[in-house]
Amino acid sequence: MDTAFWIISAVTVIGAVLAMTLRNLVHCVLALVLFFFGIAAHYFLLHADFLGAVQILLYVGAVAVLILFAIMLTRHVTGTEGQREVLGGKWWAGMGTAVIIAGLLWAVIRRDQLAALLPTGAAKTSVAEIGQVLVTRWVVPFEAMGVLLTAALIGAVVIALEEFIRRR
Amino acid sequence: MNVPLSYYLMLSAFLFAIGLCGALSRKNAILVLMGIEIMFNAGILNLVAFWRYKLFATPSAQLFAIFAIAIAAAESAIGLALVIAIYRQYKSVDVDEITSLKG
Amino acid sequence: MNELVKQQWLIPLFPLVAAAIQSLLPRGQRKLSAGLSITAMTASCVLALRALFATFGTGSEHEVARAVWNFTWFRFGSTGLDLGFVLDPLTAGMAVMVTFVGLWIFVNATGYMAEDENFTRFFCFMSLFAAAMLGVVVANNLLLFFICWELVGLCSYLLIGFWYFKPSAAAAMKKAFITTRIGDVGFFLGILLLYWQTGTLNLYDHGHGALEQADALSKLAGWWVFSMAGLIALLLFFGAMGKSAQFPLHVWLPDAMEGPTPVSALIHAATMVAAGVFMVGRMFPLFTAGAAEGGSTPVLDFVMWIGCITAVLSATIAVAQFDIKRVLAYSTCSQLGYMVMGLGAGGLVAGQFHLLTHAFFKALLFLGAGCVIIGTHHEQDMRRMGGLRQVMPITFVCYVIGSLALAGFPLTAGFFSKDEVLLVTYHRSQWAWGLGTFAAFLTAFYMARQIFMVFFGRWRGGDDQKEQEQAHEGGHAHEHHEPHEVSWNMWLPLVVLSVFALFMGWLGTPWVGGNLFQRYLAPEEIAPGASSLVLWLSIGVGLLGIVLGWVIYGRKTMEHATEPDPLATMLGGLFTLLNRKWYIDELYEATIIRFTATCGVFFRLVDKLVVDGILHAIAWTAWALSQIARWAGDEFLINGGFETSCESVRIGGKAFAKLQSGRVQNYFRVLTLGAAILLLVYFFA
Amino acid sequence: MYQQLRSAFANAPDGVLVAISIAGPIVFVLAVYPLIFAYTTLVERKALGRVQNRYGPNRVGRWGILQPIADGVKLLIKEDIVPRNADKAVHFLAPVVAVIPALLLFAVVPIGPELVPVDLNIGILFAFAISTASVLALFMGGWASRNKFSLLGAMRAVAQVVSYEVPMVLAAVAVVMAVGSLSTVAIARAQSGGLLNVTNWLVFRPWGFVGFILFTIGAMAESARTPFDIPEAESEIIAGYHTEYSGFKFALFQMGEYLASIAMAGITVTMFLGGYNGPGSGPGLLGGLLGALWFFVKLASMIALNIWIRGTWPRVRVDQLMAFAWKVLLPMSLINIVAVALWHYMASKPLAWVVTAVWLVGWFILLSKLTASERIEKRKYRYVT
Repeated sequence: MDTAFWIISAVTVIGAVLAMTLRNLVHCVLALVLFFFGIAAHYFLLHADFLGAVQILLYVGAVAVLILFAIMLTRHVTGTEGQREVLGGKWWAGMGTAVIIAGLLWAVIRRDQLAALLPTGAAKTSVAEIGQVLVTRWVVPFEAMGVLLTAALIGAVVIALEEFIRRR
Repeated sequence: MNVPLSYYLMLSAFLFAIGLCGALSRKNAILVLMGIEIMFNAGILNLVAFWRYKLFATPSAQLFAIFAIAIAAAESAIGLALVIAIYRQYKSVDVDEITSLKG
Repeated sequence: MNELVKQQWLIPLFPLVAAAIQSLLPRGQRKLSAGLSITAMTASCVLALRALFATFGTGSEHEVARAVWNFTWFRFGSTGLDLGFVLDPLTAGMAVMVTFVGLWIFVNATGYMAEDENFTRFFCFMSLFAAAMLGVVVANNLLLFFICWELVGLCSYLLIGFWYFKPSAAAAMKKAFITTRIGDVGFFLGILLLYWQTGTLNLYDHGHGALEQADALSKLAGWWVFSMAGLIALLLFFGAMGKSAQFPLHVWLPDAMEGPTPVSALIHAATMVAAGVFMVGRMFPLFTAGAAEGGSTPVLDFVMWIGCITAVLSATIAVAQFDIKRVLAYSTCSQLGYMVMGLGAGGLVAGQFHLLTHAFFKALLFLGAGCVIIGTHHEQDMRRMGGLRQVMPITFVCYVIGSLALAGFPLTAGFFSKDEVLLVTYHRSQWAWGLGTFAAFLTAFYMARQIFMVFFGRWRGGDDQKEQEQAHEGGHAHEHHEPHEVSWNMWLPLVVLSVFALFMGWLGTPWVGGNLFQRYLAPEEIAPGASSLVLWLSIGVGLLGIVLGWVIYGRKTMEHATEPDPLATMLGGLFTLLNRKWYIDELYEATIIRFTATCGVFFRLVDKLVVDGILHAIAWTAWALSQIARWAGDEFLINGGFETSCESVRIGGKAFAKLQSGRVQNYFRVLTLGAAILLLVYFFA
Repeated sequence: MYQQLRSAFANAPDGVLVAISIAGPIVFVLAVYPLIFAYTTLVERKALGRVQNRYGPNRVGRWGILQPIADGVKLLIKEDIVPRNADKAVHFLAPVVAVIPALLLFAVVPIGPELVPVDLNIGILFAFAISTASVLALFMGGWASRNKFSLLGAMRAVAQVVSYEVPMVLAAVAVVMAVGSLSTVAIARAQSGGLLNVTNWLVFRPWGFVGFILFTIGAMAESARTPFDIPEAESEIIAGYHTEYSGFKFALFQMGEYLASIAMAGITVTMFLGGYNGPGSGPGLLGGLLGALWFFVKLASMIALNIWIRGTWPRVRVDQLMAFAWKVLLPMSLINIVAVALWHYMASKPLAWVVTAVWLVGWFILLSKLTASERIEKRKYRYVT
């Protein structure tokens, strides 16, 4: 079973690295999709089936497509950056910060005794249970989430449509 | 399935760093957003791992993940809409060129 | 009564709900929205009356009956935050006053705002205003108190700036908001200190409430001459100074005139300024804690003198104003000074009683002024009025009654309450009493001046050049400028209120059954021994003021709007000084700019330290030190370092702006570094 | 039936059992459904031929029975052309990505009592998640071939699929609410019983019927079949995203599409048409076989319905397409969910039947009034009388 973990992790990491390093934007998105699938696979591995399905449905089905649309609407269709520099100014600073963060997290995790924890028994949470708590104990956050999503939807439409509205 | 929790934490820390790296150093705004998405996912992976290793009260732990995913979705929608609007304005999505807010 | 207190929250609820509904109403729904406000107010009034009757006769000989109802709002960890409501004579009386006066103000507003296109928005704000004030009244918890308190401030902000398209109104709204906010800082600090000391924010909680621990607090050492209780009381009083416009912070109140007149009435009579005085009354145990029987405490003296200064200062200013509403505004200031002075002199009853009576006749006066303004087609300058006696008789009569009450004419409401205040003060400090009496004289004088300028003589409205031109271009503009009596829904409230302005005083006179009001509100308080000197002197100065007013303004009324005020010819420079309000605003201009300037330098130091390493930092520090030295030395003393400070603000702002490079990733990077630092802390902690 | 199968292999060693239990479903899915796909193409061509008043393929074998094989061989040996400046890798990956999700979909379709490749407790959700992934294939194909028409087709396809996903999922939500489980097996089981195992099919409830229609339309649009085949509208954009594909890659694309639509049909059957339930179906070997029979009969009828519609209906315009999705299907599906709630909370089912029916019909009429476009009056000819 460890092997499953290692394989999936390898896929996920490769997807992430490619998504962040490739020159061609569309390739980046495809790599990102790979990464999303990897994460979903991890969820399945962790017995969180529902989350895995949601992950695919939402990220692959929605977010990735959204990003693709954004690329199509903003870049030259081939999605290549041309010969232009892909790295922004002060990129070394970014890399440095990332490395520092990674090292610190690593150190913290290494030190934490919780980290040695091994899975005990099966943590099963049926969809029904999730639904239960969602509409009983967490109903207020749930509603707030609904409001947030609606607001985001309307906001996105308004922002993106601004120009057409002006044209009318 | 008997990998210790630390593996998952390490993995998500690593992914987080990768996303951060990209978000901080890439030039294209869309890629920055993608990096942020990666960071989001790394965090959510942590939550699920905690749930699996029974550090949270089940099943509420999964709800954290669900809420986080929903927020990430909203964030990406707004972010991309903004990118498109910015592109209309500047004819560019290069985060180094969009500096008209400089004091 | 213990059951009734559980329904106290209903009193603010009705206006709140009304406001909520009105905020959703379309603009056209004028009748509906006005109806909503008035209905809600009536409902709250009925509830308040029920509470009032419930409190009658429940108190014992030496203590008032008080029912409280606290519940936990939310709790984090072991400690939680409570909210609570209280029902005691103070609350009940205030609630009835606010709802009743507010009700009639609403009725009048329907007429005043009749042709405003934001009618519904206006009533939405008004209802919210009333709801917030009622919340303040029924709160038994400093947190709830503070929330409603700030809501009151917000609503006043919204309403003063209701005609925000007028730059003056916009400025006034900001001024009111910021000025009161300054006071609220003190208030908030007081709350924090209280919570820190007592661990609770409930005022009364069966022995564990904050006020019930006042004596214990007074044992603790506070700061300077103040005990801990005194210190807290002092900080809280700053809030009151802001809200009810006491001397250093009184500047916002006259500018609040920019709002529609019903708003002024509401602010000046029932809600906003009353909140401050009510707060002092509510927190009275803290103020008196540690005082000997009938004795005083440092903070009480402070309060008294602040009130005294305000009373006299603003009374003098009121003498020299021409805007009909400004005169009333400054008179409000000085009356508030009276209340605070009475409270400071240890007379809870006196202060609250004057608050109640004043609410009635000041609301009456403002509504009357509103009627005059409407009747004369939005004319506010008293010099361009006059002779309204014939054209608007009802308004005239009511207005005169209000003025008499305010001037403390014998046997009117104002007479009794003011007399009581003076009496209490007399027993505490002769000086303050003398000044108060002088203020009373001024009050009578400027009210007489106003009456004679507005209602007597000939109608001077048409004199102005501008108006003539209007008359020429607008065809029917001429008769349009003739004053006329206002509609019934505007004068009805005047009549009702004037009845109270006449007879309400009898509640609080020692002649009828030994001061019912005191026995009701605070039986434990020892009534000040009556003094014929005080009584006759206050009557005398009142009459004297009226007579003097008649001599100067009444005998020979102004003929032309342009001709100078007779008093100005008499006093000359002093008059302009008063007219310019002692130049207090200008003073603040200078000081506040200086303050911001120092802030600018400070910020520049900070961010330079952050941005360009130690080396620059040292240099800047040296420079800034030299700057500060320069102020402290010559410029601060000599020419106030005015332009240098402005200059330094500019430089500071520039340096500060460098932080904002406009590059997203820079911000992101800094963010991440912060996270890294946090991680480090976590790692090594 | 599962028990019978178990007992049949009772004396086999465990390793073999495990191997069979793993390999069996895979082999089944990989063998049966592609076959169905192959003959669907044949049937479709013949049926369309009839509709268009001509014979379909009738040369290869009797009634052209071997036509699919011939097609397969032909496409296999055909030259595979890749445009010069196409994005090679993606261009190659796209068809593969197109087929895999379609095949995965079948994993959760129960074909008989206890006969399902995988019994996921989130079956329906899994199906939707996988089906969304097919969007990427279309996009990859269209984008990689560096061809305006391909890209246009791809974008159209993506937009269409994404927007028809919503009413589809919501229509499914109605069923999930009623049954109280996401598992396809549970859903199928919930529809057994009743008169002849028929009356409990969800399609026989008002909301079930509406959901069935919504879902069918959504499925049709999602697998880009006429009348929703905007993405490959020959008249406008040559062949959409697979313009630049030839040979076996093209075949894979076709296969992906058909498999997807077949799988959607299977899920429709499972959710609304009672799955394997029918007269005589139930536990036991015979019942199981009957159930499987019923399932495939229903599947065939759904495919026939698809073909029929394709042969009959004209293609809709893009704006009509979107408007239909957002202005009609989406509100209707939301209303449908409310109907399910009503149904759930009303004790007497006949009453609930009437109430929900009234509710849905009323809303439908209202919606059609609201979203009715201006009616097109008869064209006037100026010169012809």
